[in-house]
This record gives sequence, structure tokens and C-alpha cells, in this order.
Amino acid sequence: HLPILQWEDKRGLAFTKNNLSYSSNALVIPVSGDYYVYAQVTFRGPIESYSKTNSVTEIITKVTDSYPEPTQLLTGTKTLSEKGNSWFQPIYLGAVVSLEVGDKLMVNVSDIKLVDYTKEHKTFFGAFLL
Amino acid sequence: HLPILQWEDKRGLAFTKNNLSYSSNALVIPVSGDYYVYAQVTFRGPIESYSKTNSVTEIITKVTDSYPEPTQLLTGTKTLSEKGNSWFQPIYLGAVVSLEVGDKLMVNVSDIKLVDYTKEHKTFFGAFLL
Amino acid sequence: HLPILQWEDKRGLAFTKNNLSYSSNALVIPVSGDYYVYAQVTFRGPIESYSKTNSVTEIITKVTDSYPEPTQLLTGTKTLSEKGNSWFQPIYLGAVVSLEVGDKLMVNVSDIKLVDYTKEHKTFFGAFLL
Amino acid sequence: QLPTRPRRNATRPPCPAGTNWMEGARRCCAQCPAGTFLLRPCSNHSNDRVCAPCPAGTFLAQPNTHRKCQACYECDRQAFQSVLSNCSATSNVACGCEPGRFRSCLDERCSDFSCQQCQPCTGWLIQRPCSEAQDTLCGSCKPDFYAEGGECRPCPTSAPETCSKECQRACGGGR
Repeated sequence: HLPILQWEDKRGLAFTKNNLSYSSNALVIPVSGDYYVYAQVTFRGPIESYSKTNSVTEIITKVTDSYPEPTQLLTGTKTLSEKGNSWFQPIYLGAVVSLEVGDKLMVNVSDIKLVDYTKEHKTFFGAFLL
Repeated sequence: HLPILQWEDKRGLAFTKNNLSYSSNALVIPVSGDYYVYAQVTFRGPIESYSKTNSVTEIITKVTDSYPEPTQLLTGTKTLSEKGNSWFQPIYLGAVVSLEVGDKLMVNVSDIKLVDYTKEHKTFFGAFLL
Repeated sequence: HLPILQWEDKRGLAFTKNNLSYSSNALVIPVSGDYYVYAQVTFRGPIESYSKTNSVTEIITKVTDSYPEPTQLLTGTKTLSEKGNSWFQPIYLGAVVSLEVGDKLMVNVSDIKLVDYTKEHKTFFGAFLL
Repeated sequence: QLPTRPRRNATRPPCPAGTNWMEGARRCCAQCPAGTFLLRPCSNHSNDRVCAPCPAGTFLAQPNTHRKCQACYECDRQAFQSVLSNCSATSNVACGCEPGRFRSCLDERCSDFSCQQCQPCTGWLIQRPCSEAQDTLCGSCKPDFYAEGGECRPCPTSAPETCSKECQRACGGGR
């Protein structure tokens, strides 16, 4: 599986409420229903000692008790054409998905070392019940 | 007019409810109000026998009984700079629009052959009433 | 500070309601709560008498009475690799933020001359209370 | 209690020309003329709809029962576009290119385009002048010019012996 991002859930702009909790890298769904789920990951490069990256991918995934494998809910894949010099590439994803109580939502990325985690307003993840 | 995308509305992650129905390539608005409308299209290329593509465009359009021409609600236009080799380009759009009962929402694209329709989590379309 | 965009709030697709008002380039929050805030800016270039642009940035910012400096809520930064000829680059941002009554939301951009302001469906900004 | 028979969704009859179906009044109501919008819809017993002119900066090109006019586009002045015709109550703005520039379309629709400078064709004969739609097409070199390295160069007035073969051909070497 692709690496899973870890998130800050209390400090700064981050918060959880209405029993939507965060634990072991996942948002945990407190009540079954339709949720608008979204995430943005800002990727940046190049990183030294690193072969050239051709593309970056962000996937919002669901893990549920009712099925042993994760389900990919939303995917953003972008090829990179910035030659050599430093590059930035944000990928935003958002959509309505039907979730069950206890489902876990996570964000996977193609390469964790390319994620710009330095500022909370560049990389973020959330969900709200409709 | 630009080609209109067709959508799956029942299988996998797809669903319609609260009378928001899907017919002849359009979401049909059941009750007047403000809706958050969104769509992502993942474009990919190049396609053989195909001249070089310079840009890709995604437009969420409204057709209504009250006016004979479609109205463009949201547009994402991106030029491509990936030279020759294979490329992926997701375009996400989302915003609140005021809609009337009976209005129809569709997604137009600059070129239907460049749309990655292979995975439901890469190209999707939806709306919800606020 | 980065330049602040001005918006049309009445004509065409634009509207404000439920006391969410627009004044001096900002959306003014009428009641404290969690809002989904979003904006898309379509950037385009090159502009003739203009050195080559390497990147474009869009930031949704909050100004609040309780703190003298603006807070950056959401940021999209993209490097450009389109050589010379004309380019288009949309940046979409959206997330849930907790806001207080009287808070003001604005959109800043790296360079106002690169913003495509010609069509309302290409550059837009909004928010709704959850 | 007998299961009630669901009322067949009364499919509405198509409206006669010049009228649109109004869900509120559940009947066909007269359209407003182009350049105006529906300020107040017709009530269900009479055709008393009220139309109002599109405010400045908005338009509706067709007869309609729209509750709001559409916002006019703007021409991209920073990209050297010019206004071919202003937005009116019944038509959107039409944009072209400033003199000395032509449209370079982003795609076949050409709803987005940049205005590139026409090539001057200095030293060339002009086969097709620059226009709104396309760049100048340069023809062959002008008289007293000769072609070299993809350019047209003026014939040398002195020291013709340095003249290349093409130069001599075009400039009548040994003059």
C-alpha cells in the first residue's frame, strides 16, 4: 500500500468535533451517513539524492470493518513536467461518499518525502456530515 | 457545444438520493435551492493518431426550462506542458449555485477521448442541497 | 501583503444571502460557526512586458478583530513549466474552518495581473455554514 | 387501509411557443423578451408576469423566464484583447485583438485566446496580410532583397563581389 499521511488534529486551524475523531492516522466516522470528504496535499521537490519524480498521487481511502481491504474513494494523479528546478504541485480532492459508523478515512500519497507538511494551510484533510 | 460526459449512477461508490436523479447524462434538480455542485475529471494522454493536445477543459453546465441556451456554471482550463510522453491532469471544480426545480446539470469536456474513465475514484460528479 | 482580489457579488451567478455579506473585498461572517470556504482562481499568461513567471499562488485569508494580523487559511501554490506560449492554470481550494461573527475572508494572489477575470465561471469565491 | 394508488406523475404538456412552464404556477407562462428577465412570475389564474430590463453589465440574448440576467464577460485587456462590440442587454461582449495582433486560440472553440503580434515580414512581400484570425503570411523576398538564412536581406549597394550565389541571382550581380 501507499504510505499514509499523519495529521495534526488539535493545534492551529485543526479541530475535530461532533464525535468525528482522529486516531492512528485516520478520521473515524461516528454516525452512518453521507459525508463530504476532502483533502489537499501540496507536493514539492526535487529532493536531493532523489531520482527525478515523474508524477505525484493523492488518494483518500476508506477502511471498514465490513471488508478486509481498503477502498479508494478519491484519487488525484498529476504528471510533472517541471525540469530539474524546484517545483510545487497542489492536488485537491473532494466529494460526497456514503460511510458507515466506524469507517476510517485516510490519505495515501505516492511518496511521503515529497509532501510539503511545513504549513497547515497548504496540506489539509477533513470531512463533514451532510 | 462541447461533448457531454456520461456517468454511472448506481454501481460502486455512485448513488443518488433525496430525489436528486440522474437521466440522459444530467443530474436533475428536484427542489429549488442552493446546491454545492462539484466534479473532477482526470484527463490523460497522449492518444495515438492524435495531434498534440495543448489544453484540457472541464465545464459544469446548467440547462433550464427558463432559457434556451445552456449556462456555464464552473470552468477549469489547463494548458499542458508535458512534452510527448504520457501525462495525467486532474481538474477539480466545486461551488455553490442557485438552482430551480427541473434544472439539469451536466459536465462538458474539451475532448472526450482524453478522459480517464477507467476508475470511479479518478473522475466523479455530484451535488448536494445546502 | 499579497494583493487582494475584488469580487462581483450581485450580477450573474453571484449572490449573497443569509446575511453573509460582501464588503471591501471581503466576505463578512454573520454568525460564528464552521464554514466550508472555497475559491478558484484561474491564472493565465504570459503578459507581454513581463518577466517570465515561475509560479502562481492563491491564498484564502481571514482577518479578525481578535488578532492584528491576517491568518492564512488555505494556500495553493503551483510552479509553471509552460515555456513562452500562452498558459492557463486554475487553482481550487476548499476546506472547513471555524469562524467568528465579524471575521472577514479574502482571497490574495501572487500577482493580480495574471488573474483571468474575464468570465465569472473561471474565477469564483464562496462560503457556506455547515 | 387499501394501498393508495400513487398518482401518476402528471407529465406536463409541452408549452406553446413563446411560453415556458412555470413550476410555481404549474402552467405555461409568457416569456419575457430578450434583454429582460422575469421579475415576477405569472400567477396560476392569469398571465400577469412582470419583466424587467437587464441591469447594466448583464444580458439575456433570448426570450426567457429567467429570474436573473447573465453577467457579461470582459475582454482580457492585459492580453491585448480589444472590444469588438460592447455588452448590451441582449448580447454578450465580443472580444478581438488590438491592431497589429492576431488570435491564437487555446482550442477549437476559441472562447479563450491570446493576441500574438503579427510578424512584420520585413524584406518580404506579403502574401496574406495579418487579420483577426491569422498571422501575416510572408511571400518571397521584395525586389532588391535576397533570401539568406531564412531572412530577406537588402541587396548590397557596394562590394557586390561578397554577394552569395542567391544574392547575385536576386540582386543582378555586377551592377
